[in-house]
Amino acid sequence: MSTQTTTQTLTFARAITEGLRAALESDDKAMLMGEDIGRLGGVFRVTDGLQKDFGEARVVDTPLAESGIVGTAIGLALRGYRPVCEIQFDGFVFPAYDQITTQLSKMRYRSRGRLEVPVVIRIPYGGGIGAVEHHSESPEALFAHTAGLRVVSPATPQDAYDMIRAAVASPDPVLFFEPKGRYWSKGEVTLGGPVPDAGTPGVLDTARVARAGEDVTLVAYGPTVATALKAAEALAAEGTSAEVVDLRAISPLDVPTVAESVRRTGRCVVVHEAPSFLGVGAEIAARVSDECFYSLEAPVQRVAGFHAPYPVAKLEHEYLPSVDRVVDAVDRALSF
Amino acid sequence: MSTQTTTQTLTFARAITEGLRAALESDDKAMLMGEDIGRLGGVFRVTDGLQKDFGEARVVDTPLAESGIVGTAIGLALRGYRPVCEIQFDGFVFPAYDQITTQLSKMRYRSRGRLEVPVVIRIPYGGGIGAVEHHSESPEALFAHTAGLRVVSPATPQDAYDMIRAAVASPDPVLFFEPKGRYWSKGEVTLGGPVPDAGTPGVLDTARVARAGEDVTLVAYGPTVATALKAAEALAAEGTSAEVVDLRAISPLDVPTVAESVRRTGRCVVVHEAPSFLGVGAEIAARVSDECFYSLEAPVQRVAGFHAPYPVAKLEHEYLPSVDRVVDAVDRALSF
Amino acid sequence: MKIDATGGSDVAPADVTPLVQLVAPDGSRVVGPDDAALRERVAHLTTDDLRAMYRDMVLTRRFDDEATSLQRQGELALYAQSRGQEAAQVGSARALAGQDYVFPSYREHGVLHVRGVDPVDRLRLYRGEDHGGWDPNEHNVHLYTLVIGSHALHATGYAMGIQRDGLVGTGDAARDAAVVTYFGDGATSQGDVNEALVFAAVNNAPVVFFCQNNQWAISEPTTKQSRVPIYRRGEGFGIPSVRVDGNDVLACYAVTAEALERAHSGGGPTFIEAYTYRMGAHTTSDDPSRYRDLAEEEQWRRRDPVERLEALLRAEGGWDEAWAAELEAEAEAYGERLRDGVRALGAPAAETIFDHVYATDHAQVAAERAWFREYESATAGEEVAR
Amino acid sequence: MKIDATGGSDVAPADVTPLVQLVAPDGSRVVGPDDAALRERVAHLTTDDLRAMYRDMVLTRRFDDEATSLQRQGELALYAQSRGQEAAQVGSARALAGQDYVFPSYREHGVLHVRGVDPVDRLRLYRGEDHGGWDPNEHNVHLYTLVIGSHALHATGYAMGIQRDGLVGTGDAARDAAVVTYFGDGATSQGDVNEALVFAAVNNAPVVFFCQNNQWAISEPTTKQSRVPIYRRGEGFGIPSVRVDGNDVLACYAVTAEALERAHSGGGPTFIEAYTYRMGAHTTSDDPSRYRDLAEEEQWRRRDPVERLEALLRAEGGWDEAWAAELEAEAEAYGERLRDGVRALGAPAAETIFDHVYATDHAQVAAERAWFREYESATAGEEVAR
Ligand SMILES: Cc1ncc(C[n+]2csc(CCOP(=O)(O)OP(=O)(O)O)c2C)c(N)n1
Ligand SMILES: Cc1ncc(C[n+]2csc(CCOP(=O)(O)OP(=O)(O)O)c2C)c(N)n1
Ligand SMILES: [Mg+2]
Ligand SMILES: [Mg+2]
Repeated sequence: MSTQTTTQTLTFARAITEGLRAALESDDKAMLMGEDIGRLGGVFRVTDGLQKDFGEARVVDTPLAESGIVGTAIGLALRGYRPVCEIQFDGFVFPAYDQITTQLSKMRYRSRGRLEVPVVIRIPYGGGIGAVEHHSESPEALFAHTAGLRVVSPATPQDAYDMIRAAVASPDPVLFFEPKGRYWSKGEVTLGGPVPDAGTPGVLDTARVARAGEDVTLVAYGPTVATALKAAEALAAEGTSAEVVDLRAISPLDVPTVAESVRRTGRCVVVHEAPSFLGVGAEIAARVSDECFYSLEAPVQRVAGFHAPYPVAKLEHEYLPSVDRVVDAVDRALSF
Repeated sequence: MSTQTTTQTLTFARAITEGLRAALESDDKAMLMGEDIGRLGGVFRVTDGLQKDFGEARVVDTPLAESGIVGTAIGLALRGYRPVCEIQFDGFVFPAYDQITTQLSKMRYRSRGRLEVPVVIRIPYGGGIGAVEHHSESPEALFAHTAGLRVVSPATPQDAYDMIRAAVASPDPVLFFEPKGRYWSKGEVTLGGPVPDAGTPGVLDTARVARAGEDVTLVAYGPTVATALKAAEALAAEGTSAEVVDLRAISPLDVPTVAESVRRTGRCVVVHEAPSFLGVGAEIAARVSDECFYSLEAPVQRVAGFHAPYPVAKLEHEYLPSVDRVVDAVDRALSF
Repeated sequence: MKIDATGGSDVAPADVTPLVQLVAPDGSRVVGPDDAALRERVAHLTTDDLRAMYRDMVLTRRFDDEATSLQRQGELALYAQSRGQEAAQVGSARALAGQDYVFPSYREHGVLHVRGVDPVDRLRLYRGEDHGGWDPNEHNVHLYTLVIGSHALHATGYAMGIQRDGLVGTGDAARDAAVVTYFGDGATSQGDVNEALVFAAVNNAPVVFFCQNNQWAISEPTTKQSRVPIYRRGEGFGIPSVRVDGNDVLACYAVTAEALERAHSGGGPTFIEAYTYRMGAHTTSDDPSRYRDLAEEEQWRRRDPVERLEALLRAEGGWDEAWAAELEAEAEAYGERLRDGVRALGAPAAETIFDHVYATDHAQVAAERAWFREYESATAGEEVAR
Repeated sequence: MKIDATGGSDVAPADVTPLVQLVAPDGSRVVGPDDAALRERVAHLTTDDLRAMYRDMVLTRRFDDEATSLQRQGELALYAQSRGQEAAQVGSARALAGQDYVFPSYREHGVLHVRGVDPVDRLRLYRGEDHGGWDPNEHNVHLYTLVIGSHALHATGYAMGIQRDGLVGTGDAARDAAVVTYFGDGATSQGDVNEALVFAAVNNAPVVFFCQNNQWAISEPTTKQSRVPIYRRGEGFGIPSVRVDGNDVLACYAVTAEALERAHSGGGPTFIEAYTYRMGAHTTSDDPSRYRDLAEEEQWRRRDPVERLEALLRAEGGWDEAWAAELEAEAEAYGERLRDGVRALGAPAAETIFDHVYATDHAQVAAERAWFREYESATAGEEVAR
């Protein structure tokens, strides 16, 4: 593999395509599996063109059965392959939940490290696209509670590219949550170069400070990083300086980066689309309350989805964390 | 139904049997479904004798397929039945996860209240019984995050009896987590009387102060209530007065009862067997840190399982929250 | 007569499994040596009955066309056409008794039409205004289910409930009840559909599994789901199974009637594969030109189910130009009502987000609702920083 | 010859499906008109081969007996016997090539014996000392899987990997590889097993589904899982399927050899139903007297697979008392080694709780491990308040 790099402006979706292409090129054991990912290129076209370039044995249109997809991917991984499974939409990962939770996550542990199942599961997730039921959910907490899985979610095209490559290279199973509402957002992406991480803590383990600030720490990941950044803009206009931490990884959580920030700012607001109750924000609030006990000037605020099924599209903008709601939460924190 | 009551000493398991019997007697739409629950009476004998008394149409030995059990239970509920499903062990609920998460929890919402699916799912859970893999897990957080489900776990024979009756009577789906390690513990149980709750917030909604105290609040549910009570004993011997709150319900969480206690004691330790990360303790720590911001004298401590698959039986006592670990956490909280 | 799956000489698929057919693509009756019993099941249908079926199919297709253009105009978020599958849907639905219950997938507009579900209500889901849209118990039609295959289990459980209600084999045709569930060829790969076959077979439940094999699951041809004809799946579970020409409304009616009679009388489940074609895109978001060729589409266009019924009516003197013109006018008016009705649908009130999560109080929902109410009233009219 | 499932006149089950049998319960060879090909597959087996199979079966049964008494003595947490299923397990496993891969369930002690997995290692799981116990790649035997049916998909995926490795249909018997996966009658109800059949069929994967129908899934008879013979399930997916007398080691060997030849040569999957009986309890925690009657147990005791092979050896002059005594002595020694080996197993170090959760560093695990280490050293030797 050449370590030459080039820089292009790409959509978020295309950055993943290029990351997958790089993985397929550099590792002939890498392969893609899923519903409609071949000729159609997936319903979001993320795998567009890859079957044509890498053939039907490496870019596989599977039967319509998510448990089957993940279960056979585990078998392929046991035989030395590195399958990347595409789940068509967030709400359709649940038929595979048993395979992910009882098999994929535990294979290494069960075998005392003798077996390795480097399976990546790509899940377009989150709302805001005006879709019907089951097409806008954020189930990341339902996976991150389970040990043995890595759970990540990129927020920028560059991270999408780097993280998917790192995920395919990772010896651990990775749940790769793609904020589908960001698929069409664009950014500069440096392509090529060595696979990030390659075993050492990197993009799959560490948070990124997306914007520096002093008065409050906004913690977000995936789709809400953009919301948090917009809120930070709005707050700046009001004279409040917000730091934005983009977690990137949900399991493991980069608590040191968050805690370091909160110790400086004294205030923390977590933003995610998934329901608040038992969501990632709960863990962050618990950890920050613990580790920043003496620096916190207000309780950690959570701006998140409600304890209701994802609503109809006509109401999703009332349900989703908005810039306004983030600003409101910051105001609450500041007025403590 | 007679409202006469009698009091007997029963094991925890038998209290559930009697609760199920009472439900089958008082509501001819109530029925039980599961693997081996008929002639065998279930692997824990909780349904012992019920098929004999109520017949094969009401106590149904199903095919070996959990998704099928819950999925057909939903259909039966749509037809007006009140099925109580037994999942044989905690680790085997996952094949039914899709039906529970995408169907059972959302049917009422999806139909704007026109459809009702009063399904109860009984899950013997938790460790400490020296079992093999998948037989000792605590997956409650993986259900409580999902709106539309009620998630509860009794800690005493009386609550087991009352709560199973309330669960069967509830118009909402209820995940009923039975601490299998407590099945053989005994207690006085008052049998009979009207169904508890019957729609009003009651045993399925409220926590119970299992022991009053002043210096620290121990929050537990299901199997760890006994641990917390033992720890309170040990602490009392050292001169520390611990209050023990038995949550009973995980969704909804009775935050007012916990917060009221912590506002008095200033310290809080949550104890559960499930892994700490994104566990119920995270939500409690977040809520307590928020609602008791000015009364907390130490960060909320969590005593819980580790971020690892449930280990081999030979190591489970190192993994499970012990009295010692609870006492240790209280010491930490007190020394803040 | 059982003939090969091509339904004529215009295509030559590898698959030449026999399928039940009563009307040929040219509109002539097919009379074979061993289908007397099935012919018997349609013998009582009068010209008026056939016209009623034709009307159902025409209005269903009109519904499709209107919904598709409503989607193009931004009035719907999405729409999944039933075009090409009208015979399968109308034929099977017309065989149902009122007390029978339907568990559809998401494309059974023809079934819902026959059952009388309000056309506007049928589009609430696709408008993003409702996750359901109608009262299932009003017409004994469950809501659309979007998680492929899950509802096959609900249907089976519902049928087990009918058994427990003692409404199978009563000998009273007005009381005996059954369930029909619809799903696609792709759905047969899901564990849930297979588990439904297990539960139905073991319980001898009164349920008909009606699989519309429309040749495609989005971009994947049926060969990606099975290497043998789909109807054989049912046989492996011990369920009587049949492949029917899904573009022949009478054959679909007949095999469904037979299956329902079996179910009603205590004979248990049946698996029907209706061999048909999805003439349109998977949904309005789809682009079939990426994965299938025009020649195939053209072949199936020549087997259009609506045209086949028209040909039958013409062949048997049931066609009447005045009647046809009236139907055309009715369809026009129907389309207009539908357009107006859909456009008139507002958005639900924001606070309904919190409604019907639970039947009873739930502290988390109550707290969030209270917060939301306060937040909404506090920010109402405020200059916001979006 | 294909005869009825009773395998003799001693039982009269409702199910009279033909099943493949090469040796009758009395030890005589069964010679039928249309099983020449199968007989051909065992024709090369010498007396020594038959004795080797007998030895496998005897040692497997000894393993069962020792493990059961170790459990009674508190040395194991649980144990699941293979008693009665030795012919199915040994016969099928003996047909495998070294490069073939096995995905067992949790009762395949006979298979693991044939594959050479260390007997003590095979009990680590049941002792609660390990979730696995052996290195799967050493003997090409995957770990036991306790979530019923999940491993059928792993097996299928593994077989798809073999295809991608180009190790199917090479024409070189030493290279062509395949997978055999074992599961029970109850497992056939699980969605995963059915999805495995879908994926295997569609991919034409080199995998053999070996279902031991031992008549029971804990307390539920097979009629609670299927209303037709289980082998028909495979047919519904387009997979060649066969029911074999699971108590006839030669028949099991022959049908598995045939299935493997199909898989190796690119012919794809096979579904085998081995019709047998779980002579013991489900596990040491079970009490079969609650759900099945002694008469049934007695009927099957008379079809004991070990006795059948003994009868064959005797009938054909392969039995030798000196050899039998030697084997008995070997089994004694084997049992003793097993007992000693199991008793010598310690507990793993507590901190191994944190090992192998991930391959690479994970902050949560690292933090908890560090806490645990500190806690353990702080409390070591302390008077504790348990
Ligand atoms: C569990 C699940 N996985 C994936 C999807 C996405 N999806 C929607 S329709 C469809 C294809 C369905 O094909 P088929 O069953 O043949 O029905 P058809 O659309 O052809 O009527 C897919 C993959 C889904 N809705 N549910
Ligand atoms: C998904 C799942 N559900 C339930 C169980 C509990 N269980 C263990 S063995 C068993 C019966 C299995 O029967 P069968 O498949 O016939 O295999 P056998 O034990 O007879 O060999 C059950 C229900 C399980 N292990 N996994
Ligand atoms: Mg289709
Ligand atoms: Mg069995």
